[in-house]
Amino acid sequence: MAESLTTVALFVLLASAAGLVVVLRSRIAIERLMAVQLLGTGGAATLLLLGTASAQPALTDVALLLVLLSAFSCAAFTLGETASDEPDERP
Amino acid sequence: MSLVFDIALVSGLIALALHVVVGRDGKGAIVAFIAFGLLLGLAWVRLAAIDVALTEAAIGGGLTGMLLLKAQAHLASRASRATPAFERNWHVPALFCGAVTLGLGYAVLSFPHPAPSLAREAVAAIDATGLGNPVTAVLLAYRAIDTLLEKIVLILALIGVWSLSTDNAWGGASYLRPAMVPEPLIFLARVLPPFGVLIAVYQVWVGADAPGGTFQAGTILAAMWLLVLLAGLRAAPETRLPTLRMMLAAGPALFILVGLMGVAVAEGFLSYPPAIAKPLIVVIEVALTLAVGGTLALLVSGPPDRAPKP
Amino acid sequence: MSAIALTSASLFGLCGSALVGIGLFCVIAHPELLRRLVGFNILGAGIFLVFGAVSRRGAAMGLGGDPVPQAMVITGVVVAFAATALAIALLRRLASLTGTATLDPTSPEPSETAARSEA
Amino acid sequence: MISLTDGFTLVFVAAGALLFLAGTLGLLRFPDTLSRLHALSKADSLGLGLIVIGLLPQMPSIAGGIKLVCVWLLAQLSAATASQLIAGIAARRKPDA
Repeated sequence: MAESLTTVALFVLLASAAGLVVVLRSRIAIERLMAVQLLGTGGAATLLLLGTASAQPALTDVALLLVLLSAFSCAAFTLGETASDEPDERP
Repeated sequence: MSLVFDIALVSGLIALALHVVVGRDGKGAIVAFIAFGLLLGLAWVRLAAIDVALTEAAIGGGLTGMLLLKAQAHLASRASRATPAFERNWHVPALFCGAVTLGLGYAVLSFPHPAPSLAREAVAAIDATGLGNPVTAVLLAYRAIDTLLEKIVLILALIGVWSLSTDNAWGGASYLRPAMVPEPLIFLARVLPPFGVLIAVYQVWVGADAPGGTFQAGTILAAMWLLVLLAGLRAAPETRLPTLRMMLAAGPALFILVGLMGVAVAEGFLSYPPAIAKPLIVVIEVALTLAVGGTLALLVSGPPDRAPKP
Repeated sequence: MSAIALTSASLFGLCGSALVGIGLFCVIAHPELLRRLVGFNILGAGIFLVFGAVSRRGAAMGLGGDPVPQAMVITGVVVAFAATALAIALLRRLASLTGTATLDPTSPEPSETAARSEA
Repeated sequence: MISLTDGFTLVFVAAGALLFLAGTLGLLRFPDTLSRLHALSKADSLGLGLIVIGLLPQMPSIAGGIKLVCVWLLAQLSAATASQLIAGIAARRKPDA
């Protein structure tokens, strides 16, 4: 059971990593912010799976923190959004 | 299977770090760094250091990211926009850094073979502190002097940041609210802080016996406060307020007071009388959490940039 | 089991040394000062990971790792944050005084910059 | 022989993991920012929810289960508002693109 949960955790991590590559390579500045949200949710799912696989309930706390702070970082991104007139599309 | 997992994690970390270095756009690099911090939290979990994972996720994935984004927004509006390229002879530092990496990697691979460990000693003495989490015991009992000095470093850094304000803004407040606050941000700033405060209290509470503790809780409190300031729901306090300064100093001051009390009734500075060791540690933890939260939030807000109201 | 734990610890130790190299390169060579600060944080993360490998190898007494390096890393993370905050305040002051956030004395034309980064 | 609870867990957890993959595919395939955002936040939230449901029977205590549900609720809240924020910025930028 532990082994299969770890496998699923690896799968979720890889799926999130693939999404991360797509998002970070995007030419649109705002799409890169999705990386934070992606890792917040994907990381939380990975942590919950790992925590159950290794019977460490404290990992749930890390997952909680990850979700909380990814929301915070998304909010922090609005700083300077109105001030900067950075072009959206880069050639 | 778990080794495959670790390899995936490590390659993700290195790829993100490379992206930060070679990425052309500054904001994208900072977002990649935030993602790096979140992923690093996972790496610390794999190293069975959950206390560190909590701290790293909170600081690396949260507060440092906000600090950098804020600086980026400020610089982008002021400094020249053109990003200069790397120096032509970037190969020399690259070779040097490669050599450093190789040397360090060699050192990692040739660590001594029964690994030295203080885990035995840390566990053997833990009953005297009444705590269940050895990391908290190290931080607040065995090596309390480190934690005390670290608090003082935080205060010194804050004094340094404040001193960089202009003359007429000294003692004023720093301005965090963006020119236009989107509606969802206000919603988030209303709804998230109660959860955050709850999680922070929980972290302090479980920190005695399970992973968690003052730094993590203080960081969460700082993040929540910054969220409220960011949405403009509350104004940032003026830095000349005596109550604010006293609150920041209260944590370390209480710590020093307890330490001096140790000289009188126990074996020396910062040694706790065994009978009341645990209550003392809990009191210090609560005071430190508030002081850490306040200091970190003010460090992120930066030097005051508005003149104090007369 | 111990063999796997050992390999995993050295893997993260090696990752830490790679991050030290990457961060150091960014600190030395990157023209943008803000990016150098990000590099400084990556460098710190690498050093902490090497500590983490040391801690993991010291697992004993039913603990997942040696608590002493872990406590040092927690202290270090917070101090690194304080240093970053101070450096950023300095950088912002520099930028508002001089209008530049780079150490490039010549300050090349934007078109030339673009051409050089394309190359 | 897998017990019934373990089978339940595996089915739900695997479904959740597949949704994470679906979210990534959506990022790859969808043409514009808003639909990619939609793919990401919807699929990932649902994936996390399924994983939480799948892990619930494995929890040793009720408190652990409650904490698990709390993670999901918080993720719902933050994903929803963060998507709104991102979408708002994207929509405001559209005219000058």
